[in-house]
This record gives sequence, C-alpha cells and structure tokens, in this order.
Amino acid sequence: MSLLEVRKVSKSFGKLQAVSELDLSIDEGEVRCIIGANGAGKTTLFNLISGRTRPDSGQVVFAGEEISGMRPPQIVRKGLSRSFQVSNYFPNLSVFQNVRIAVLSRMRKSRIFYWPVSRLGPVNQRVTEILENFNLLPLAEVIADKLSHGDRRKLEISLVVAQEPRMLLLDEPTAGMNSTETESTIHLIKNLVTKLGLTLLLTEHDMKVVFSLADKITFMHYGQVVCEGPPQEIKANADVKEIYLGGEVC
Amino acid sequence: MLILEVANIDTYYGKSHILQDVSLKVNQGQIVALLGRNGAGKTTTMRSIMGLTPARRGVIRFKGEEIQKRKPFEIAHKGIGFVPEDRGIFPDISVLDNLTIAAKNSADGQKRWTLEKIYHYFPVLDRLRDNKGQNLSGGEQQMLTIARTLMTNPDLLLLDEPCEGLAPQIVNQVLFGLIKGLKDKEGVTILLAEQNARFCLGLADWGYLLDKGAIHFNASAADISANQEVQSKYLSL
Amino acid sequence: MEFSYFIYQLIIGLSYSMLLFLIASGLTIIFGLLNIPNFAHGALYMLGAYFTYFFLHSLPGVSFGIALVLAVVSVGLIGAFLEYVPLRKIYERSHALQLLMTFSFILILDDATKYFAGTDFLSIAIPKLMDGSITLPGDREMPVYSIFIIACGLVVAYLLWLGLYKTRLGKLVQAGTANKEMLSALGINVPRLFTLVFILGSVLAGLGGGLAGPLKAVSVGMGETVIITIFAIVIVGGVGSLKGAFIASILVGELNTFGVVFFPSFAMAFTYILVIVVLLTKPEGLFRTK
Amino acid sequence: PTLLRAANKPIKFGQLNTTSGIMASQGVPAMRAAQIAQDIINQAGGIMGRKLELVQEDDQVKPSVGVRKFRKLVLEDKVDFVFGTNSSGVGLACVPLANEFKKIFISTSMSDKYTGANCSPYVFRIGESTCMASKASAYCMVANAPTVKKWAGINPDYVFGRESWDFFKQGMKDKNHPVEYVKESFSPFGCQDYKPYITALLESKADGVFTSLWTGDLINFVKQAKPFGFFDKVKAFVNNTTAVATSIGLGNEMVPFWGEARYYPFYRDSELNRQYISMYQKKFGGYPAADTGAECFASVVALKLAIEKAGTTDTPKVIAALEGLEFEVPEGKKWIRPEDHSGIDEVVLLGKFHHDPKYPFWVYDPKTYFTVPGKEIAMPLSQTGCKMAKP
Amino acid sequence: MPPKPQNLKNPIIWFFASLIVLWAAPLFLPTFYVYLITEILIVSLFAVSTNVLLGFTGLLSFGQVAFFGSSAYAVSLLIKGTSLPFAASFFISVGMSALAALIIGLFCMRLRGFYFAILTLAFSQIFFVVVYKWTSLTGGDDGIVGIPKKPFLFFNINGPDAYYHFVLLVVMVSLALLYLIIRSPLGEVLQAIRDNSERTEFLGLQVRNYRLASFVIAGTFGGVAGALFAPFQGIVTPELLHWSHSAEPLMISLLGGMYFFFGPIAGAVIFVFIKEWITGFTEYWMFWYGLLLMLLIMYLPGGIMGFVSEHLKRGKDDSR
Ligand SMILES: Nc1ncnc2c1ncn2[C@@H]1O[C@H](COP(=O)(O)OP(=O)(O)OP(=O)(O)O)[C@@H](O)[C@H]1O
Ligand SMILES: Nc1ncnc2c1ncn2[C@@H]1O[C@H](COP(=O)(O)OP(=O)(O)OP(=O)(O)O)[C@@H](O)[C@H]1O
Ligand SMILES: [Mg+2]
Ligand SMILES: [Mg+2]
Repeated sequence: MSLLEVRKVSKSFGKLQAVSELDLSIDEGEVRCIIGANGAGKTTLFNLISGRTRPDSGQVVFAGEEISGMRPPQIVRKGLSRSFQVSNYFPNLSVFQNVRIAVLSRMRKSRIFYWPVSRLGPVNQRVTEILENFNLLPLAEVIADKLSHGDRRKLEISLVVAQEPRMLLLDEPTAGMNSTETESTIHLIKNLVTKLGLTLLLTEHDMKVVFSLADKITFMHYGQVVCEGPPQEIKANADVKEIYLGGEVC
Repeated sequence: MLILEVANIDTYYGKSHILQDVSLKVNQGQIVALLGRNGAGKTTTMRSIMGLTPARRGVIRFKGEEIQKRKPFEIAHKGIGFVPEDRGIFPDISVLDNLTIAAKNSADGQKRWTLEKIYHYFPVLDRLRDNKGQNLSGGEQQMLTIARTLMTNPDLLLLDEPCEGLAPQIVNQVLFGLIKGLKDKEGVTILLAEQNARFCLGLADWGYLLDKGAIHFNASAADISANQEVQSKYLSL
Repeated sequence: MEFSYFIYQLIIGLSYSMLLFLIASGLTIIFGLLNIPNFAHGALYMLGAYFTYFFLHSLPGVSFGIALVLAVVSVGLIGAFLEYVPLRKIYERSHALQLLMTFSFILILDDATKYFAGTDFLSIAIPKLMDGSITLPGDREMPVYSIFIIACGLVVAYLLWLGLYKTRLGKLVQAGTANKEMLSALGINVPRLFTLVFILGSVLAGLGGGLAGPLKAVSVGMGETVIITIFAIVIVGGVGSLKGAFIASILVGELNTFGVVFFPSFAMAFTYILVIVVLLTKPEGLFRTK
Repeated sequence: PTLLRAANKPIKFGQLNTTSGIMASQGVPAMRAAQIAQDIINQAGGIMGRKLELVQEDDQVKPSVGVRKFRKLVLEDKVDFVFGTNSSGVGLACVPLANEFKKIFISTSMSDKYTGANCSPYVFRIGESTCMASKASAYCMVANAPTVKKWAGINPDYVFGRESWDFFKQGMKDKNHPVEYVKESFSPFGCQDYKPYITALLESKADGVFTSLWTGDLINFVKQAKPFGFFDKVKAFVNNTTAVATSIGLGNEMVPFWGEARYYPFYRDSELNRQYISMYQKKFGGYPAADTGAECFASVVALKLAIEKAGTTDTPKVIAALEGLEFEVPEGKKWIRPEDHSGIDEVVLLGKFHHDPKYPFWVYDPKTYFTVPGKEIAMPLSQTGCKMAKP
Repeated sequence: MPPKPQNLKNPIIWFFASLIVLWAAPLFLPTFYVYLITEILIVSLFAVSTNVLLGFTGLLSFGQVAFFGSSAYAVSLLIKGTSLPFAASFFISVGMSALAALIIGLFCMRLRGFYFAILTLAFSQIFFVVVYKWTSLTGGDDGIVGIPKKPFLFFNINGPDAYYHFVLLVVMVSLALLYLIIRSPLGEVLQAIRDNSERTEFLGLQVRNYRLASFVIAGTFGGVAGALFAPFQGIVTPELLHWSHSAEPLMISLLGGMYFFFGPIAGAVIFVFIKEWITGFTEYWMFWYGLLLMLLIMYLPGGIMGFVSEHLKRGKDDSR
C-alpha cells in the first residue's frame, strides 16, 4: 500500500511552473530518491508535501488522509518530517538543546511547565543516544551557531531523525559533509530504514548516496516526472545521462 | 611568481583559538586545494585572507603587499574574490541586481567577465534574472554566488565548496571547465576547498592539508592522490 | 455636511498628512533599509526646528529658506555622528537593543538642547511670502503655508522615489542589510553606505522639523509628541515602503481631521484604532517591500 | 549642645517640579523662582536666624516618580516641608503621603481637589484654582465683550480642561449673562494639529472662544489659527492660564487676546515684585515668566512667615500659623482661607495683549487691566465639600 | 559529554538564603531604602515577566503595561469600591489581567517582529485612553488616590516594613514559579521559538499556542506586579498604562541581560539606584543618564549578566 500519494499537484510562481501536475506514490518502507537538475522542482515538491507551501491544485495524501492544506505541525504530528536544504536549526541553543526540542516534541513532553527539563531522564537519555549516533556528542555543549558547515548539516539531519517519523523527507542530506561523514550518514539512514521500517524520500546530487540508498529513483525535470524506476534502469536512461549526469569527468 | 603568502597566522572566533600558525603559499596562476575534514579550518583560513575574520597574529601578503590589517572591501579591491560556502545571496533583490550590484573591473582595470559570458556558462541565471535571490533553488543560488564573484573580476579566487548543491552535470561539465578556463585562459589564481575530492584533486596543482586548525602536510595534488596514508588519515577517502 | 466643507477638510487634512510624511519618510528609510527602528527620529525632527530658529535669529539677513537648508545640513551632521560612533556597534543586535540605544540619544539630545537653548518656547514666524491665506468658496480660508507644506511633501516623495528606487543605492543598501559581510567581501564599503543612508533619513527628519517650526511651539521634547504617530505610519504603511508611508500619512492625517469633525471624543485613540484595524487585516502593513 | 546645634541647622524645604521633558518649560522656572525666594530670605538673615535650604527634585510629571521623590525628600533629605508640582496628577498623588508622614505639603498646581472633599490639614493650595481662573475669565468677558453672545470652547481633554469649561459657564451664569454655547471641543494633550478644531470653531460662527489650553498647546493653537484669520473673525478670545511665558514663546507671532495669569510681572509696583524680577534677571536672565514660579515663590514666603509666626518648625503649629495667614508676594496680597486651606488672592488680573516697544514681548495693555477680587470667585465654602480634620 | 542535569538544590538554597537576607533587611536599613527595595522588587517582577516575552520568546511587546496597569486599577477599584477582602481583590485582578492577556494575545499572535510590537502598543494605548477618559470610574488623569493597605488574609500589611515583607514573599514565590517555567520543557520550547520559529513548527510544535502561553504568563505576572504596586503607591494614575511606562521593564531587561533569567533583576537594582542617584545631583540628569545608557549598550551589549557570565567563563578557562 502506498504511504504517500501526491496527486496531480501543481505549484507555480508567477509564470514559472515549478511543479506541474505531478503524481508520485511511495510505498511504506520504500527508499525513494528524487533526482533532477538544479531548479527541477525537488525542493518545491518537498515544500508542498510538508506544508511549507500550499499547492495551487492537486492533493497530497499521507496514510490515507489528505494533508494538503494542513499546517506543518499537524503534518509532523501525523508522522511526516523533513529536513532542509539550507540548515535550519536553533542558532543560540546548544547542540544538545537543539536535539532536545525535537525529542520533547516527539515524546509529547513539550508542554510541561512545572518540572525542569534537565530532570527529564528519558528525554535527556534519548538526546544523548541520537547525538552519539551522529558523532555529535563531543559538540553537545557547543552553541549551534558556532558549528562548522559540515557539522551543521549533521545537526540538521539529527533533528529530523530525533522525531522518529513514519516517513522522512531529506533534502540533500549529505551536502557539505565530507566523505566519512557522508558514509556514516548513509549507514545511519539505512539502519533507520531497516530497524524502524521507515519510509524515505530524499533528493541528493551525490550519486554515491543515491545509488547506495535508493530502492527506486524518480527523475524530475521542469516540475514533472520524466521517468521512474530502479537505480540501474535510471542510470542507464539516456535522458538522465544527458540532462542530469553529464559526462563522467570526475 | 608568488601571489599570496599566508605566514604564521593565528585566528580566533571570540576566545576560541581556531587557526594555529597556519602558513601557505600560492603562486600566480595555480590552483591550490585546501583539504581537511569538517571543522578543520578551511573556511576560517579563507575568511582570514578575506579580512572577514582577521587573523590576530601573522602576516598575509597579496601581490607583495601586507593585507592582514585591511578591511574586506579594500581586500576585494586589491583583487581577491570570495565564494562562501553559505552562499550569502542577497535575498531581496533580483538575480540581475545580485550580479551587477558589486560588479567591477579587475584591479588592473580589465573586464574579463560580462553578463553575456556569465549567461553562457549559467543560462538559468539569464532565465531567472528578474527573480528575487531568495526564491532561487539551492543549486541556482550556488551558481549565482559563483557568478556574482566572477563579475568582480578577481585575480585570486577563494572558492569554498563550490560544488555543493550542484547537479552532477553542472559540476562536471560547467564548473570544472569554468575553473580550468579561469586558470588557463585568464591566469586567475584559485584557492579551493571542496569535499568532492575527485573534483578537487582533479583540478588542483598543489594541496594543503588542514587538521584542527593547523597545516599538517603539503604536496602536489598528484602526490596526495597517490598517497593512501595521507588520504585515510586526514581526508578519510 | 456640505460637499464643499468636506473638500475643504480634505485639503486641511492633507497639509497635516504631508507634514507627517516628511518626517515618516526618513524613518521608513532608516528602518527599512538599515533595519534600525530609530526612536530618536523625533529628536532629530526637534533639532531641525531648533536649528532653523537658531540660524534665522543669529545670522543677520538670513531668510527662512537659507536657515532651513543650514538646519538640515546640521541635522545631517548630527545624524552622521550618531551613526558613525554609537549605532555602528549594534547593527547586528536586536531591535529592542537598538530602540534602547536610540532612546538614549533622545535623552542626550533633549538635554543638550535644553542646555543650549533653554526651556522657553521659541517661535518661528511663517515666512513673509507665505503668510496669510487664500479664500476658498464658502468664505473659508486656506493658509498659504499649508499649501506650501503639501507641495513640499509631494516634491520630496517624488525625489525620494527617483533617488532611492531608481538608483543602485537602494539596492545596495538592501543587499547590505541582508548580508553585510558578503557585500563588503564583494568590495563595497558598507559602513560608509550605511552612514549615507542614516544621514539621508536624518536630513528628512530635520527638514520636517524646520518646516513644522512655523506651525509649532519649538520646545524640548517636541519630538516625543510625534514619534509614536510616525512609527505608526511607518508600520501601517509597511516598513521600508515609501509608498506605504505616503498612503499611511494620508490615512492618519485625514483620519485625525475627519475624526475630530465627526467623533471628537475619540481623538486620542484615532491613530491606535487605525493601527489595530490595519494590522489585524494586513499583518505586515499595507505595502511591505520585503 | 544638641539643642544649640539643632537651632543652627538649616531649615529644609523640599520642592517637586518637572525639569525634564516637555514640561521642563514649566518646572525649570519654578525651581529658579524658589531659588530667588531662598536668596532673598537668606540675605535677609534666614528664618529665625536659621538658613533656608531648598532640596529640589524632578518629578518628571509622573505621579509614581513624584511619590518616590516625596518619600526621598522626607525620609532621606529630612526636609521639614514640601511644596511644588506642575501637574495636579503628581500633586494629588502626594496628598496621601503628606498625611502619612504628617508633613505640610503646599501645592502649586491649580486643582480645586486639594481643598475639596479630600482636603487635609497638611495640604494647602496656595495659588489660584481652576475655579477662580475660569470664573474671572467669564466675568471679564461679561464686562469687556458684552455683545458677544455666541460662545464656544476649546479645552484640553482632561480633568483640568473640562473643569475650566464648566467653571467658565458657571461664571457666565453667576453674572446672569445670557449666552449661547455653539460649540464645545476638547483636544488631546500634546495635540499636534489643531487645524480641524480651528475650522470647526470657525464653522460654528462663534463670536467668542474660551480656552484653557496652556503651554505648548496654546502656542500651537495660536500659531495654527492665525493664518486662518481666526483672531479677526472671533471677536473675543480668552484664556485662563496665559502666563507671560506664552507671549514670550510666541514672540512676534502673538495676537491680541485676553489672558488671565496667576502671575503677571508688570502689574503690581511693589518692592518685593521689583526685587523678584531684578534678582531673577540677574541670576538667570529673562523674566520670571512662568506662573508656577510665582506660586513656588509664594509657597516659600508663606512657609517662612508661618514658621516665624509659630516660632517653630513644628508641623501642627505651622499649620495653625498658615491658616488665615495674610501675606505679600510679588503678584499681590494673598490670604489663606483657614477652613479649606485655599489660597485666595486679593485680586485676580486679566488683560488684553498688545505690542509695546518697551518690552521684548507682548504684554497686557494697561488700559485693559481688569481685576476681580479673589473672594468673589473662589469656590464658596459651602460648595467645597471640605471637612477639615485636626492635624 | 551531555550537559549534566542541573543541580536543583542550588537554586533552592539560593532562594531561601536570599529570602532570609532580604527578610531581615529592614532591621538594618533606613525606611527610605525599605521603600526603594520594595519598589525594586515589584519592578523586578514586572521586568522578569516582560523578559519571558522579550528574552525567552523573542517577542518585543509594549503591551505589558496594559496588564500591569489594568490590574493596578482593578485592585484599587475593588479595594476602594467593595468590601471584598484584599486577597480576593488581589486574585481577581490578577485573573483579569491574565484574561486580558489571553484576549489581546489571540489578536496579536499572527504578527511578527516590530509589527507585533506596534500592535501591542496600540492595544495598550487603547487601555490607556479608556482609563484616561472614563473619569467617572477611574478619576481620569487625576487617578484614584488613597488606596489603603488592607490586611491580606490574616496578615496586617500596613506600614512600610509589613508591606515590604508581603511584597517580598509574593515576588519571591512568583520569581520561583517563573524560574521553573523557564527551566521547564515549555521554557526551552519558547527559546527555540525565539531562535527559529519555522523550524519549531517543523518539529511538530504549534508555535502560536506557545507564544500565546508565553504572552499569558507574562501578562499574569505583570498583573501580579501591578496588583502589588497600587497599594504600595497608594495611588494609581493613567501614567501606569502609558506606553512609555512599558519601556521601563524592557530597558531593565536589556541592561541586565535579556538572555538571563536573573538579568532583569540585576537590571532593576542598578536601574533604580542609578536613576535615583543621577536625578538627585543635576538638573541635566537625562543627559548623563542617556550617555551612561549609550555607553553601556556600546560596551556591554549583552547586559550586565552577559558581561559577568563572560568573565566568569574566562576565569574558568584560565584556571583550566
Ligand atoms: N518562492 C519562489 N518564487 C519564485 N520562484 C521560485 C520560488 N521557489 C522556487 N522557485 C523556482 O522554482 C524552481 C524550482 O525550485 P526548487 O527549489 O524546487 O528546485 P530544486 O529542484 O530543489 O533545485 P536544487 O537542486 O537546485 O535545489 C526554480 O527555478 C526556482 O527558481
Ligand atoms: N562563529 C564561530 N564561532 C566559534 N567557532 C566557530 C565559528 N565558526 C566556526 N567555528 C569553529 O571553527 C572551526 C573551524 O571551522 P571552519 O568553518 O573553518 O571549518 P571547515 O574546515 O570549513 O569545515 P566544513 O568542511 O565543515 O565547512 C570549527 O571547529 C568550528 O566549530
Ligand atoms: Mg532544492
Ligand atoms: Mg567550511
């Protein structure tokens, strides 16, 4: 059964049709990767799904329920979380606190006003675990604003993972990470998928990541799906080669 | 000929001591790579050269002139251009304005880059010329950042992670050629930090290895590519 | 109400509106471009009036026009100093802190004025050329000076529109406000740019003060009596929008005029009611630029 | 020995007035006037051989600050008496403190409330009240502009303005002068644009206009009304709080209208008045123009005389001495009505401004001097509602 | 290492230690200083409550004064006009300001940044105008004079020392509650909203509700401060509701350090003393005060606590 279904969704900005009549269907437990040239409409699609922008027309259905038109917090509560292409975190809070916000939300502890947050054992426990997974523990007390670019990217991903969603949207998760970090992130994501049965939708320009993660790839161009299929098939596709991959110089 | 010389600089963010006694040399017309893990200090080195996070100690010479005490805009006028990793697009003005707002001739009065030439490499920017900066996609912004700096006709270009967010086709067919062309045809010197090691080492003549804010190693790009030990120790390739 | 009386009030209201616009335009520029909510804008307005008085009475044979120009230049210099020394330190800080700093300017400028000019009220005469009034149908008088103010408002609006939105300057400042570091790395002397803009805003405040002089008791603290109205105009119009400030000035001016005619007992609340109504329907003002 | 030292200690008067912000134009001259009184008294040997020392504080026209400063004066500075305030808001806020600390407080603002239902043995209002000023204005108009029958009012939109307007109408009634009120308008404090009020007044075709606008508000009004030919179209324009400060402020922009001032420098030709003016000019330059200044001067003088009469600074005795005290101040003779502690001038003066080359600003035309005996226009005891307690 | 769970004992010890010291203060201090400290306590509470919005939620509000002032008026009217015991009047007034905060908050929550600030200012000015003009109820600009200090429950709070002790207790308890709120998950979420409200939404939290909660918390405790202030002064005047009065707690928070819970308290102590001192010695106090403010902002932009904490940190670093 498909968990997420995007039906004939369109969004235009002025004259520019960023996403047009796009259909997409993602099964529970699947890892789907969307690739496409810069400006193809990938981030816009993510915005439409996650409630950041409203579609001009069409529907987004998640777990059998229409979510287009809902506000982001509601969508997140339904189990659909996203990361951002440009790191989007809490600059004046420590790395630990950053992740703790996500965990508080996840554990429904965010409304407690009568008990110190530092005394919520399970919450802090969980935060430590997540930071450990992302190799961020040594930076736990660093104010997020002072992180290097790559570390910010890691924090970005850990914020989404901390929400333990049913489905995860990752917008270029490994951009800016060095190759070790990229590898360990891939590893981590794989683990999440297998362990929790998570469904994953991601975009990436790093083909290594794409091919080592994706069950299925969707190739987008000018706001539309051009082709869709298993990695090998897409890799071989002439359009993809021509428009997207270019010659293999590097 | 030596165009940039960084001699024993120490740089701090507030009280944290980031760069420790960093020295490097770049010859005219060379591409020099700064290599290192996340948080190694690559960006900080570039910011120090640009005067954005001035070094507290040490000397930076550009074309033989000390610039470590200069303001960023003065340094820019001397001929250094900076493409930052976080793009720094001006969000409220159009793409065209982003490109032209600070456009200037090179320090010796040459005008190597025009809008036409930019649009030749990045046709998207032409198409989007009236869009506001903040409305571009990630990759489009990256292109704009590179293009915007080129419009200032720098003699030395500091490129911080230029490939991030760009589709492979752009990286391989446009950016690679562009940088090569800058070096070969225009004699522009380039200091490059890039996680995409293949791209980086494919272009560079020389490489410096940074770790924890200090230079640990420097060698020709070919040597580094060949040196497995260095790669696994500092770059984890 | 007679139709002619209605038109008459409309014009009367417009003269107040344009005076407000002269002051508000400077604030919307400083606030919109530099992102500094300059609470001391009213104090600069006051200085405009004081300087005009000073030049008019201390230099022999100086006409109102020349005194006004000298005053505007002086206020511009003071603005330059304020920007150059203290304000420059807090561009990256919160609005609240910037408000507090510009509040401290008020205290300093007010007391300095009190020290140099005393606490007595001062009075600037309406320039000879513009004294008196023309008679409109229905035996109603329209003061020439009020018409002059309307003309000044329109001219300033036009010049600003030309100078700010048709030139590179406006865009440069917008870029600099969003990312100062990047703009300077591209070779622009951002601090100097910001000083220029602040001077421009101050000059407009000074001009407003000088022009208001003949209509007001020139006194210490006269800035505080207008500053909230001016902020309300800037916010209602949309921060940074010249068009917004223009329209909002007209709204506030006319509302006060007609409000006094129809609902005099709510006079104190007109501006605030307008703010509430506009912001509840348009949370970012009428014409937000960003 | 302690007694001796106490005897040589200065007597301290605390003063509260506004010296910052927009009301500084009122408060600064008030502080200065009191300093002149201090100088005159100390030069003449002080009070019973003891020096008079003023402790002056800025109340910032804020009642909460006034209260804090009152406490400071009494508890920290240990003053023996307190006087002052420019606004009745601050002054009335000090009344409970005067009672609490059992200290005499002489108010220099105009409200009739100090001497009304909440009157207190410790509290005095020494100068003219709103009632006196407004009624005097009405009487003057009845006498000088009897043909003006269509009256209108423009008054500040707060307690003082509303009371002024009511007392003005009351004054007209007292004189059985039949008039019609064609327009009453109230403008907010600090109003910047009077043009709509001005055009509405003109539109009402009123012949006479009464106003209790004051300080900057009055100047703004006059400056904005003048180009409309307002003062030609309106036959009588009278104001109940026109200190000379207004005509100084307006300079050559002044227009001929009727004013009533609590203190007018050029009417009374007394030794004290001459001394006051010349010392003020020598020390500060300019004329002692603000009327609160004269009230502050009067407060100091009254306290001095009362202390000497009582022979002590002991509060209840000084209160007793103040009650019924008759004394001379620059503006003339005053008497303190014992029953409600209201100061009552021998005469209240009005006049019509004109240009006189002898003075650098417009002054009353001596031909138009109009006086009303204070007792005639003071609020009758039966109406004050004051039941004075024992200290 | 993750931050160690903060030791809760410390704040509790601090709480009781300062309570005891302050309780005993009137034994050593002249009455005027008892008054001054009473005022500092009330102002501190007002500033701390305002800072819940400013420093911890990132909302610049000029509306606090409406809740402070309306509570002060309500308590005065109830004390003077009814026979209700003071405790009842007190809680009714506080409840009313909480309700007012809820209603105004609902309107204002859509707005951001300076637009929010000006809207709250407009609302509070409407309160001001109502109080100023409703002379029959509020006495207009003359205000309500002579508000007695009726007993609170069984405690006589008349007299400077007794009222001081009453204020001390109420303020300390309120501050403790506010401290707990700031340190609680709710407080942390508020700080997250201050930093990045969009991201907070994408973590599944309804930013608007939390902002509203913060607005109501601030309004309620602002109301407590107002209800303490009225009997303390013995009068209430419209000045308490004027927007310029709302600048005071903001200023105090900024001076003290708005990112610190104790910032506004430090600010209040220094603000009240400095102002008292400067206004005493010159007619041109505004000039010196303004200059001091300007220099403080130029050189201590993080406020007093920001400065202190930086120095403490440096000390620690050196000792390592
Ligand atoms: N708010 C907006 N207003 C106008 N145009 C927009 C807006 N947002 C996006 N666009 C345009 O829509 C197109 C799609 O943008 P989108 O961000 O979805 O691309 P993308 O596929 O994510 O690209 P990238 O790989 O570079 O991140 C781009 O051409 C972009 O310029
Ligand atoms: N504003 C700041 N304040 C304090 N520390 C900072 C700040 N910015 C960066 N740092 C620290 O400086 C160190 C070097 O950072 P830098 O950004 O130079 O690394 P980098 O080599 O560019 O890494 P990346 O590949 O992730 O971009 C890091 O440890 C980082 O945490
Ligand atoms: Mg994208
Ligand atoms: Mg970097």
